[in-house]
Amino acid sequence: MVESIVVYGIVWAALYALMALGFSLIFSVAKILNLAHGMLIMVACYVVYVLVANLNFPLGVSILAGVAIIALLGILLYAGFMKRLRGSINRLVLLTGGLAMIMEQAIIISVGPHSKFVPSMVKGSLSIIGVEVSYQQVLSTVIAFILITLLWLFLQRSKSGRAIRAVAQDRDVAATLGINVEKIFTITMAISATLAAMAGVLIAPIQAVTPEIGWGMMGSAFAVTILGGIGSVWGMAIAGAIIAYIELITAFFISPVLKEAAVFTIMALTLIFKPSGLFGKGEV
Amino acid sequence: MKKGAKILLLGAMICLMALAIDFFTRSEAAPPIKIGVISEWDFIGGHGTKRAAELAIRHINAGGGLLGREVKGVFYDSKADPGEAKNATERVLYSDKVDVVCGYWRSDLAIVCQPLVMEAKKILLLGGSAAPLLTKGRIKEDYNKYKYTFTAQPNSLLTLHPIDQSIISSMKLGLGKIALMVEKAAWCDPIFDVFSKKYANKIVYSNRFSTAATDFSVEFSQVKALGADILVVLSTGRGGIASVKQWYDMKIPAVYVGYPEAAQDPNFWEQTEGKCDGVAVGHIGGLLGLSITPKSVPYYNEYKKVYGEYPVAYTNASTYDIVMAWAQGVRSAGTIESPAVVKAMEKKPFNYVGVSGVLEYFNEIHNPVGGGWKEDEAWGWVSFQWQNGKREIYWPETHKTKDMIIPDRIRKLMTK
Amino acid sequence: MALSDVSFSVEQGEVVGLIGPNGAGKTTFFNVVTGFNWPSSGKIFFRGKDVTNATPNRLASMGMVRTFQIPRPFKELTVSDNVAVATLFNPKLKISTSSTKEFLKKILQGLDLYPWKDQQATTLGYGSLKRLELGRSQGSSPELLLLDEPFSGLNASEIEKESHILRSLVKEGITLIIVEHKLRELMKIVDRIIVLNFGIKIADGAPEAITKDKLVLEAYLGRRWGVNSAGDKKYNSTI
Amino acid sequence: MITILIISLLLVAVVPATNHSFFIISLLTAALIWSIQAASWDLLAGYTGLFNFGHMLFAGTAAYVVALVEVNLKIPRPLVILAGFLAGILSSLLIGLPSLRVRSVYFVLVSFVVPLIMYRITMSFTRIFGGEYGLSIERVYSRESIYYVVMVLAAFTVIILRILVKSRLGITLQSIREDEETARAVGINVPFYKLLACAVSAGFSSLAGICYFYHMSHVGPEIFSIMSSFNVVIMGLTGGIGTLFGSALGGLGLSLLLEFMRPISIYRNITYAALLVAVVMLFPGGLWGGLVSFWQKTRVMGVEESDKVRKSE
Repeated sequence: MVESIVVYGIVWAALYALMALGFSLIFSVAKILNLAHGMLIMVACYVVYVLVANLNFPLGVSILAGVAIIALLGILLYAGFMKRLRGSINRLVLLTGGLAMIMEQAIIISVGPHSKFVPSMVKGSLSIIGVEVSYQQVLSTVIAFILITLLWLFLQRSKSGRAIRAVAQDRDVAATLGINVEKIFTITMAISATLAAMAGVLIAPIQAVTPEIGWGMMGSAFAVTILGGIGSVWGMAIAGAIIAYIELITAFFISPVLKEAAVFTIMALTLIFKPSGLFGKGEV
Repeated sequence: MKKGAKILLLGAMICLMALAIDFFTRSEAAPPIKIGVISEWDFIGGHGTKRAAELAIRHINAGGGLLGREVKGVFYDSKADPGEAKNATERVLYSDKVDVVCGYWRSDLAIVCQPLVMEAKKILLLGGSAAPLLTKGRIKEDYNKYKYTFTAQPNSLLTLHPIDQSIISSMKLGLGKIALMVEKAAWCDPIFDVFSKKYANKIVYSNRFSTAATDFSVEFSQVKALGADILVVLSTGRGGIASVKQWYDMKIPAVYVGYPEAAQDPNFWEQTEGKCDGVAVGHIGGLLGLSITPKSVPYYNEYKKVYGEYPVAYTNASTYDIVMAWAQGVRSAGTIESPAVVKAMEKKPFNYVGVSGVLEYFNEIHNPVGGGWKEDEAWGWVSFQWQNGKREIYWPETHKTKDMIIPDRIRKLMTK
Repeated sequence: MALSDVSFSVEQGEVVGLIGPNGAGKTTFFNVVTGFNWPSSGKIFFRGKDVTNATPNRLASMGMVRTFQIPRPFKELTVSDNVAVATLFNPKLKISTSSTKEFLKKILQGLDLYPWKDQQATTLGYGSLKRLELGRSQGSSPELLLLDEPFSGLNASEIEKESHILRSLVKEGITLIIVEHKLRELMKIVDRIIVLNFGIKIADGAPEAITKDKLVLEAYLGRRWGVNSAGDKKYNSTI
Repeated sequence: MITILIISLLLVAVVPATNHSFFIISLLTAALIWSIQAASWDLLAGYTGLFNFGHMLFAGTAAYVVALVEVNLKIPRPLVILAGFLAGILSSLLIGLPSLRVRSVYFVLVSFVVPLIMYRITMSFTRIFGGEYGLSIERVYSRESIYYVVMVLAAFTVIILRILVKSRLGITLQSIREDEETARAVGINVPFYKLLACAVSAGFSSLAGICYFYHMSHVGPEIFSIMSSFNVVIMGLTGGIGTLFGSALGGLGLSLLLEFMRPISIYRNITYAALLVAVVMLFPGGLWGGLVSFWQKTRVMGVEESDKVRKSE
C-alpha cells in the first residue's frame, strides 16, 4: 500500500516535473506564461502517432522527428508571435491562449477528436519492493530524471546556459554584458518546446491522447510551476513530487474525487502566502 | 459629440448585424424537409452523432426522400456549452425553420434545449444523451409538453443492465469479491447506489473517482490488497485507457468489467497493446461488426468506407436509428406534422429494423423496446468481452458469440 | 541601509535639511518616518502621537506627507487630477466641490502649472513634474512635508522656481524636512541641518556651524564641496 | 449617456423588426449579458489594474446560489435574487484578497486558479450541484421580459460605471493602477479601494449571472471553465480595455460575430482563435481603444508642442 504510494509517487513526480520544466523555463526567462505549452505536448503525441501509424516510420525515428518538429514549431511561435508582445504579460496570456485553441482545433480538424496513442517503447513489467511497474513507466521516469539533470547541468555549466540564467536574473544587465538577449529567448523557447515534446512521447504510452488533453497537461504544468516557483530546476522536481504525493495521499486517505481540488487549493494557497513559490527566486 | 456619433454608429452596426443574421439565415420552410443536427463536434460522442445523422440523411434520400421531398441536414456545433447549444437550437428552430431537431450527446445540453424544442412543438430526436430526466422524468410528468421527444438510446438507468450482466457473469465464473470504482458523475450516482445496495455483502472496496483522473495506482493497490476478484469500473472520462493499462501493469488479480467507455473503441486492442485482454464492457451491439440485425454489418462497413474508420461511440448507432425510425414514422403518418408523427411512432407495433436491433415500440416514456430486450433492459445494448483481439458478446443470449471467460493471465495471478 | 542611532525632534514651522554622503541612510530614514518601512526598534512621534507603526495613508491624512526624489506622477491622469487625488483624501477639505476646486486652482497657480492642468502628466517636462510632485503633496495640505532631493536634476532657473515655492510653503507655516545634495541651495532655505553618516547622526545645528564642524568636514563636506562647486561652474557656463 | 439611450432604443426596435424572432431575441439577450460581464471586468482590468482571468467566478457563484435556492426552497423570488447578488459580491473576496498580496503575472495565475477550484467542486459534489447535469428549472420569465430587463441592466451598468470612474472613486482606482506606492503616499487606503473595486465589479457581474441563469433556466459547471472567463477577457480586450463603452460593445459584437460565423462550420472555432490572435497582435488597446488612443494621440501632439514652447521660454 504505502510502497505503491512511494513508487508511483516517484513516477508521477518525474512526469509532472518534466511537463512543468519547459513551461517554467520560458516563464522565468522571458516572462511568457505559455498557455500553449500543454498543446505542444499534445501535438507532439499526435505527430508521433501519425508518423508511426499512418506513415509507418519506425518508432525511434518518429519520436526524434516529432521532437524536432515541435522544437521548430516552438521557435516559430516565438519568433512569429510571442516576440512581438514580450513585456506585456496580459496580452501574452491571451495570445498563447489563442495559439493553444488554434493548435487544438487544427488537430481536431485534421485528425479528429478520437483518442490516439503512442506505442510504448518497451514491453513487460517488473516488481519494485512488491509494487508492479511497467518497464515503460520505469523508462519514462528514468529518461525524465536524466532530462532534468541534463537541463540542470546545461544551465549550470554551459556558456549559453549561464547566459540564459543571466537573462532570467536581469535582462538589461545581461544585455550590457554583451549577451544577445533575443537569441537567448529563442534558444530558451526551443528548449522549452523540446521538453514539452519529450514529456508528450514519454507520457502518451502511459495514458491516452485526445486533443483537449493539452489543457489538462497545462494545468499540471501550472500547478508544479506555481508550487516550485520559477527559476529553480530542482525546485521543479521537488514540486512535482509534492503534487504527485498530494494527489496519491488525497486519493488514499480522503477520496480520489478530491485529487484535483486538493492540488488547486495548494496552488491557490501558495500563490497567496508565498507567491514566488517554495523555491522561487523571482520576487512579486 | 464626435465620439458620441461614433458610438451611435457602432450601436447601429450591431443592430444591423443582428438584422443581417436574421435576414441571411431566415428562409421559408421550402420543399426540402430540414433536420437541424446540433452536437459537440470536438468530442467523440458528438462527433459520432454528426456522422451518423449524415449517413441517415444520405440513406433516406437514397431511398427517394420522405413523402417525395428531399431531406436536408443543418449541422451546427454546440461546442459542448449550454449557451452555444441554446443559440444553435433557437437558430435552427426560428431562422432555419427546420421540421425536426436532432442531436445532443451531452446531457446538460439536452436538458437545456429539450424545452425549447418542445415549445416549438417540433420533434426532438436525442442523439446520445441518456439522462433519465429527459424521458423518465419530463415525459412522464408533462406528457403533452414533452411527448415530441424520442430516443433510440435507453436512459442511463437502463444501461445499468448490461453493466450488471458483466458482474453476474463473472460471479457465474466463481468470483465473488467486488471492487466498485465509479466515476463521480451525475449519471453514475443512481447506478452506484443500486450496486452498493444489491451487492452490499459482496463489495470489499468501493470509491468514486474524478472524471479527470488519469492515475489509479492507489485505488488499484487497495483493490489488490483487499483481494477483490471482480473489478467493476464505470468511466467515461480520459481515465479509461490509463486505468486498463495500469490494471494490466500492476498485475491486479481481478477481472476488469463494468463500463470503461474507452474499451468500446474498435482500436482499443491496439491502443492498449493487447493489455485489455479480458476487459468486459457494455456497448450497442450494432457497432461490433456482428449481425445483430441484417442492417448492422452493412452499416458497420459502409461507415468505414465513408469515414475511413469504424464507428467508435454508441451515438453512431443511436443517432442513426432514431433518425431512421423518425423517417419510418413520417412515412406511416404521411405527413411531417409533429402530432401526427408522434402518434405514428407511438403505434404498437412500430417494428423498425435498426442497426442496434428491432425496435418493436416506444414505451410510454419513449424508451425503445423490443428485439429480445425487455422493457427494463437496455435496448440494443450488449455486454462484450475483449478476447484475444476480438469483441465477443456474452450477453444477451440471443446475440451471444462466446461465453465470458477469465483469461489465463488473470487466472495465473489469482492462483499465485 | 540600516539606521542605528538617529534621534532628533523638529519644531512646528522649522525647516530642517538632512544631508549625508550617498548611503548614509537618508532615504531609509524617510521610508521609516512616512511608514513605508517599519522600524525594528525606536519610536516615531508626530504631534505627540506615537505613529511608529502607522500606515502611509493614515500619516498622510494626519498631515505628514512625503515626495519622491524621482517624480512619480500618475502618468495617465491629468495634471489637475494628480493633485485632486490628494485633495480627495484630505480630511481638512469637506467634499464641497467649489472649495476643493478653488484650493486646487490655488495650488496649481502657485506652481504655475495651471495652464497645463488638463494635460496628461506624462506630457510635462522634468521641471514641471518636480513641481507637480510638490503640488500633489500640498494637495493633502500637510503640516510636515518630507522632501526627497527637491533640486536634483534641475537646472539653475528651475531650482530658483522650486526654492521660491518652498519658501512660500514655509510662509504658510508648513514644517519641512529636506534631503538634498545641493548644499548651496539648501543652505539658503534651511534654518537647521542634520548630518547622517552610516546611519548615525554625526552633527545637528545651524548651517554656519555645520560648515565649520570638523567631523562633518572630513566625513562629508571635505570631499563633497569641491565636486559641488565644480558642478556649479558647469551650470554657470551653460546659462 | 444619450448614446446609450439611443443604442437601447435601437435594441428595443429590433424586437418588432424581427417580428419577435426568438432566435434574435435570446441571441441579443446572451450578447448583452456578455457585454455586462465585459464592462464590469473592465472596471477591474482597465481602471484598477487587476487583470482578472477568472471573472466568471462572480457570475457563476451568484447563478449557482440562485439555482440552489430556486431548486430547494420556496421563497419569494426577489429574496432569491438578493441572495445570489450578495453571494456574488461575497465571492469577490476570493479575487480581491489575493490581489492585495500578489501583483502582475502572479495575480493572473491566482485569478486563473480560483474558478477552476469552483469548477471541480461543482463537478464533484453531484448530489448538491447536480454535477455535469448542472441545475435547471422550468422557464419562469418570457424571453421578451428577460431581454428588456437585461437591456436596461446593461445600459444601467455602463452608465453607473461611467459615473463611478468619472467620480473620485475613478481617479482613486486609476492612481492605484498607475502607482500603488504613490497612491499610499497621498493618503489612499489601497487595500480598501481594491476590495471595493472587486465588490462593485462582482456586483454587476453577478446580476448579469443571475439574468443568465433565468435566460437559460439552467446553470452548469461550464460557467466556471477556463474558456468562459477567458471569453470575458477576450471581449473586454477586443472592445478596448480602459474604455467601458469599448468593452461592453466588444462583448456585444463578439457574441454576435460568433453567431454570424456559424455557417463556416468546422472552421468557426479556429477562425475565432485566429481573430483573437490578430487583435491581440495588432490592436494593443483593442478596436475601440484603437480609436480612442488615436484621438488622444492627436491631442497629445498639440500638447507636446506647447510644452516645447514653454521650455524654450
